[in-house]
Amino acid sequence: MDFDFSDDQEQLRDAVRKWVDRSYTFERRRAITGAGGFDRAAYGELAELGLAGLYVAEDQGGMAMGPVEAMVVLEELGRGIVLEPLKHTLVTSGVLGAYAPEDVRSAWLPKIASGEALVVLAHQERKGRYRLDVCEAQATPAGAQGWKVSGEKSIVPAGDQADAFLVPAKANGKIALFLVERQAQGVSTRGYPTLEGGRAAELTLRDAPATLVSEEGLTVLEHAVDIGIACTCAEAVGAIDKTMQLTAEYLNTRKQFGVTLSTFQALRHRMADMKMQQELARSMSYYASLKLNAPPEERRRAMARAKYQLGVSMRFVGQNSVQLHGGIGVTDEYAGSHYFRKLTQLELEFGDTLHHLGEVSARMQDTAGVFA
Amino acid sequence: MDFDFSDDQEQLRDAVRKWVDRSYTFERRRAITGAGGFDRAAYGELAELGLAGLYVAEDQGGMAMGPVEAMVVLEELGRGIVLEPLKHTLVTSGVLGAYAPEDVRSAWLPKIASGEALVVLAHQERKGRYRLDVCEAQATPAGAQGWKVSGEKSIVPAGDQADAFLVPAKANGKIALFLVERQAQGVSTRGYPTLEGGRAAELTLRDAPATLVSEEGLTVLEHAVDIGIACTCAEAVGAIDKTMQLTAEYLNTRKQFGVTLSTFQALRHRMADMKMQQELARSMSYYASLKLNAPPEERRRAMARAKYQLGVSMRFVGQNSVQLHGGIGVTDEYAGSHYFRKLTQLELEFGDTLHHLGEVSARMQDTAGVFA
Amino acid sequence: MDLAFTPEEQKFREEVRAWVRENLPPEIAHKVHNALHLTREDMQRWAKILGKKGWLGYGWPKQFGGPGWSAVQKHLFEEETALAGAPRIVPFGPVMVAPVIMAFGSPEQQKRFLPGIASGEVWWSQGYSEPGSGSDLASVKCRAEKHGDKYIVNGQKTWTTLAQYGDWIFCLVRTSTEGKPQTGISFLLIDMKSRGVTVRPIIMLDGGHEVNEVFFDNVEVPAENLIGEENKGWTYAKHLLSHERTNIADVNRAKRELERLKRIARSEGMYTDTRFRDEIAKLEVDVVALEMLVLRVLSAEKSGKNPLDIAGLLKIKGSEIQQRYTELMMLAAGPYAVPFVKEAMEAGYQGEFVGAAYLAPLAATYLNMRKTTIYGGSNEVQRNIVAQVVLG
Amino acid sequence: MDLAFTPEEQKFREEVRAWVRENLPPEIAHKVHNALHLTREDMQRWAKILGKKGWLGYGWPKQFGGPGWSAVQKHLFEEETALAGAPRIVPFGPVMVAPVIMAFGSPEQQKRFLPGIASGEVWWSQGYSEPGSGSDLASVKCRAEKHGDKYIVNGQKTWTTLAQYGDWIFCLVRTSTEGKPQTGISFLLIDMKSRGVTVRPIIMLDGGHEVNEVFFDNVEVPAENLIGEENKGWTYAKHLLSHERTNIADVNRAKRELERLKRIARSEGMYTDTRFRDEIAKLEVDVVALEMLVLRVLSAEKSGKNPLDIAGLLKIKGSEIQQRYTELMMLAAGPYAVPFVKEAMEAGYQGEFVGAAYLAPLAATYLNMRKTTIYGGSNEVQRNIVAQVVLG
Repeated sequence: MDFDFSDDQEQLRDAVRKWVDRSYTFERRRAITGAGGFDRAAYGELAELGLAGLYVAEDQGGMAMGPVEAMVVLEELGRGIVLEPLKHTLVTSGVLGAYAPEDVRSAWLPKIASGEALVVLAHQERKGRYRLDVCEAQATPAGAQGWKVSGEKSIVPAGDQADAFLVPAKANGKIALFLVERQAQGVSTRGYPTLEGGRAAELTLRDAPATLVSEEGLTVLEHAVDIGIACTCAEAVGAIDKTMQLTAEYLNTRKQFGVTLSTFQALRHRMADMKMQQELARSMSYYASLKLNAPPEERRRAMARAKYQLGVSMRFVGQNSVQLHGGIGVTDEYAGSHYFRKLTQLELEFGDTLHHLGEVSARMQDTAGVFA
Repeated sequence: MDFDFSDDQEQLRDAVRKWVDRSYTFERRRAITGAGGFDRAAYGELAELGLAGLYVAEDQGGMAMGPVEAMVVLEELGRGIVLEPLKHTLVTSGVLGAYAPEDVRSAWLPKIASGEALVVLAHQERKGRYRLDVCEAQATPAGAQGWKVSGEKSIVPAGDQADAFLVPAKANGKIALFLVERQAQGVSTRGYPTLEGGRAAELTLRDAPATLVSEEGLTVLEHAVDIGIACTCAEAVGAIDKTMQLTAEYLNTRKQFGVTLSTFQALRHRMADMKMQQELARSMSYYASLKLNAPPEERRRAMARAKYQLGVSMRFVGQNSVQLHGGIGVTDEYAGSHYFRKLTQLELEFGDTLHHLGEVSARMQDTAGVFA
Repeated sequence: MDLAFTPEEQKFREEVRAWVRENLPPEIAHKVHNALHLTREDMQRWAKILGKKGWLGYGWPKQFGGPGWSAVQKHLFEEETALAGAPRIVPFGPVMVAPVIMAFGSPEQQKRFLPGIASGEVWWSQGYSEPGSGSDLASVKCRAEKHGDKYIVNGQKTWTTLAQYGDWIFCLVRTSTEGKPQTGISFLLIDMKSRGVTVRPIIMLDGGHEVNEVFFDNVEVPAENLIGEENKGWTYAKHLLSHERTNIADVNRAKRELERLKRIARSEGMYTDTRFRDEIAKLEVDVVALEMLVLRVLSAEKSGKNPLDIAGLLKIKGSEIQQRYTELMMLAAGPYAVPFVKEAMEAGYQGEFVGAAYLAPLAATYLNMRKTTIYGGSNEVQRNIVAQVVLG
Repeated sequence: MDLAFTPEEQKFREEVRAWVRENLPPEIAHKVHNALHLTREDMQRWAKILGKKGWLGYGWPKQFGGPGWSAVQKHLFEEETALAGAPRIVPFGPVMVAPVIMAFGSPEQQKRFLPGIASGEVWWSQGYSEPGSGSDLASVKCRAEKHGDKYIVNGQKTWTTLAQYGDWIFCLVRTSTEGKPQTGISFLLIDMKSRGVTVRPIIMLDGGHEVNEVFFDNVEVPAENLIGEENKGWTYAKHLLSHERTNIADVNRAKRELERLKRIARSEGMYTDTRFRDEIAKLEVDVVALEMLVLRVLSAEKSGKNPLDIAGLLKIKGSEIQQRYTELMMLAAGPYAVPFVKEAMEAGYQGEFVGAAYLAPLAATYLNMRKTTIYGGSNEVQRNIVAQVVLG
């Protein structure tokens, strides 16, 4: 039982933070949003730091790191509200490394680690909401080793910029997971901006050539989503930290009725309640990352608990930060409002708060606690 | 659309308030609790004021008043946290007057109006929780007009003191409503104190002779419970009003760190939030009473909305009042703690807050509003 | 005590309803029912339709050309227009500055300004807030110096809603720095086409342009545009703030939006989800309770008995409900609240939607509504006021 | 970073668990698991069993006869005893006054008082609060005047928990009225059998007798019972308040009670009710999050890196959770929370129950737990402290 970061982890954090502070300024971010919400150059810089290969084995060009390192990185990216979807790279590289056949791994993981290829998960369908077992896309065998996939996938992160997709589709009535390249025949995308200022796309597959990643599609998909949840929790912690910092600075600076806002007890108590949420959020983000390698049942239960708490915390801190800022808090000009948008979107990713409440409820056991 | 009370209603309020202030002192109440939680003399005084006959027709010795008058009376009894179950008299006299055959009405309503007979609803069974359609008690015909009822009814208000019970029981597989006298053969009760300091009892019927009140037992029972809900809302408003008054006085008197508590902004804002609940509660109590004569579907929907709001408000005001009082708030000595107990019990009567949330949810329509 | 409206009130409601059915352009109602962006033309078109009928100044007394309605009639008018999908009346002219002109303006000012407000021809803006003032209005710094028969105005206003369309602006300006801050404030009407007036947009967190900064650089304003006496502006402003209080709850819009929420939830398969449906059920109770609160205020105004001093509660609860229904709409969309396509939030968008057309504006509306607990006296300020009533 | 305890810590846990299984009287565990009333004998019996093992002062260093456990070991001990259904250790002796005696008492005082505390023979009470002091401890009025080798104590303490059983009481007394209120306070140990000490019960809102008023009427206290220096008592009291902070969250009890809540809900048919079950699910997340918070504090203490200044958060969240599980238990009982039969809340009650035995104490426990957000520094005071950390 130990929550200290190792020196290596602290160095990793410093490296990412430095990149954010120096290279991912608010102005650059604004320009990226204005240009569509995704910047390949910025993504390339993250890859240069080695981050795209964080979950990739060393012999495939990666850093072979674990969930705690991923958490450290995502906290910093959250603190800088970085738009480029590194967390989706961790999701896809994580499950490719764990479940894909050797030839798929060696074909894709080095390119992912180097940043040459961006591979994202494309699992959401219009009728699925947050359920992972809803899948209308169909896969049929084509030739010796190949498959063809048809279907529609929705809200795919950076979907019109990515190089390939991990796509669940039904093969013989059971969900399997496939890799589909964006440039392949029968693949079309329609990109658009997102709530946080980033980018997503609708993806249409018409007999698109596909490579089988795993026949146990649901198992892999659940694992993928759980990696996504742990990453999202960490990202949220970073965004919450910065939000708290901005809000405290504002209250200690801004004057009303001749005194700083931070002298009003009602506002001080609100900040205390926000601090509570900040610390609960951080605690449950640790919990999520430290449970990511647990057996599936335990892992899923932990992720539901964590995402529920983070959802509550994000909304509370985000909304109250805007409120405590008053008018300035609701302007585009002010950085804080972009943190609020980020937090709003993070709550909606990989299952929102009510969804995960349902998961926690469904997965309750007689006992409870960190170790139960 | 008019929420003013008539002069007659104001006079009624004054009369009840005077009785509470002069005759139902905190000391007398404490003595009644100590002696078991019910005082026939006190109940008799309420009857002398005409209140037991509030819903009884004039030709049967009553005042033939309506739900608004009942609300006025219950607000005042709530303000005085009166233990004697006048509201249950309104429940039973209300449905007897509306549904019972003429001979039952003329046999019982005059006695109810005069206070000679206390008749209470005994509908709750161990497995029923707040559901009205759960009924294991059985009725069988006995002789020309009579019936016999067997079963167990639970948490009957002043059950070992009442003179008769209105009892739902299944006759030919359908719930009917019967009147059973406490002194009849086969009737036994086991009394005990309640959370608020009043009295209730378990009721056992073994082939007890019974008079049929209505074959449409569920319809009548629903109406009875709705009268009970409207009364409970009004009672809660009275108790909330007094709680607010006590709390405001305390904050304006008690000093900490050299100043009165009412100078602390965080506590002031809490009081503002409590005031919100107070006014929402009063509004929805009005709504309940004014909808009590609406058609059943509309009436049930309104009662669910009202009891849900009152449940939220009671709990919020009660808990925060205790909190704002600090140590003194959790002592038996202090009157406020008995208001808290009263509010806690009222939330549990005729369906608690989650139960009524379920009712509101089940009864939602496309439109909504006071008139929808 | 009676919940029902009187037969006369019911008849009045029917008349309003029939008129609105005839006169509200369906394309405008469509936008309102779907939270699509309203253009200046939409707003002014509806204002002029109302103006022609004499209902734009629906709260005005008869002597100034208003309908002279009772509080209940005003409420019924608000309810019928809101439920039908009419845009909210832009309040700065008919609801805000007009009552001040009626109460404190000269006969000449009344004759000059009121007709343009009543007809919807002239667009007014409100110049109250300044950078650094926020909830503390008395700290107004924008100054007006008298030079002969003119005031020279210098300074800045901010959060000026829809000032990009404004013809005129009413301003609190500082005419004296002596005494308490409140005593040196005057109430001045300024033609926004005057030289030296600059309007700069403030983009909101939803990307919309709704508010502005307004700069005054040696703007010449004829002295005849001063309302009432110099340095008495604070009194007039307070009169304005105390005017038209029940509609701050905006309960009728809440009823309309609750219906929309149910439609969205049903379409997204969430209306039968116990958890989500419970959240709607809670909101439904909130809306009914707020409506009862509003009706109680109306009743008290009608009878003059037992006045209810609860404007603060109406503001707090009304704004919380506004935020909650927009939040629940967004949550009903779930993952489909993530796409954020500005063009798809405009009526007449011809492109493809993500998921469904009605989903397009939900997140933006949620973001936009965060303002409601901040403006018009933040909810924290309102709690101060409520506590003052309870505790002294 | 690692969530798991080390093998050594695990082994330690197993040892404690085995010992508790052997030594905790099942009839006492039964009462704890069912929230039945614990008698003085129950509490003292368990204290003496712990005392014999040397674990009553489980937080004590070895030099004073304690086990010298690490923060993690203390936590594991608390967890194992709580989950097994052991009563909470009455803290006034071993957890509160003992550390003060160790830190500031003379060797003679240590020799005289610590053994009786360690063994559980001597029952201590805490004399801090006074009528009118509440959260403002520095306003202590109870005065001690030095006359030769004695102090003469006059005044009153209140909210004195379980003082009806007390052998000794440690008091903050005023020995000087000069300077700041804090500077004239001394820390005095008083034999409760002294002449002039009167204990008067305060009955709580649940009808229970848990706290008392303690009156001092010319009580003679030997000067050797003064801890440390005269007028320095405030320093010692603050030391005490800062001691033993993680267990203020009482997360291990919360885990046990969450299990009980689930059993009650299941028995009452509410565990499959979506609405009610959701409330349990929310509480489950709260408990896990609180446990993580506690573990983070322990980790920080263990490594000495990145200390976490969040005692206020632990108190606030811990007490809110306590209140919530007792509330949910009561709500699980629903109508069966209304019967309020004091005798049925005692172990060994032979009469009939209403509904079921486990329902009998639920309402009383709910009422009783309202105290947790008030005592030990009210949650409002805690929020002041937390805000100070965040905002300065």
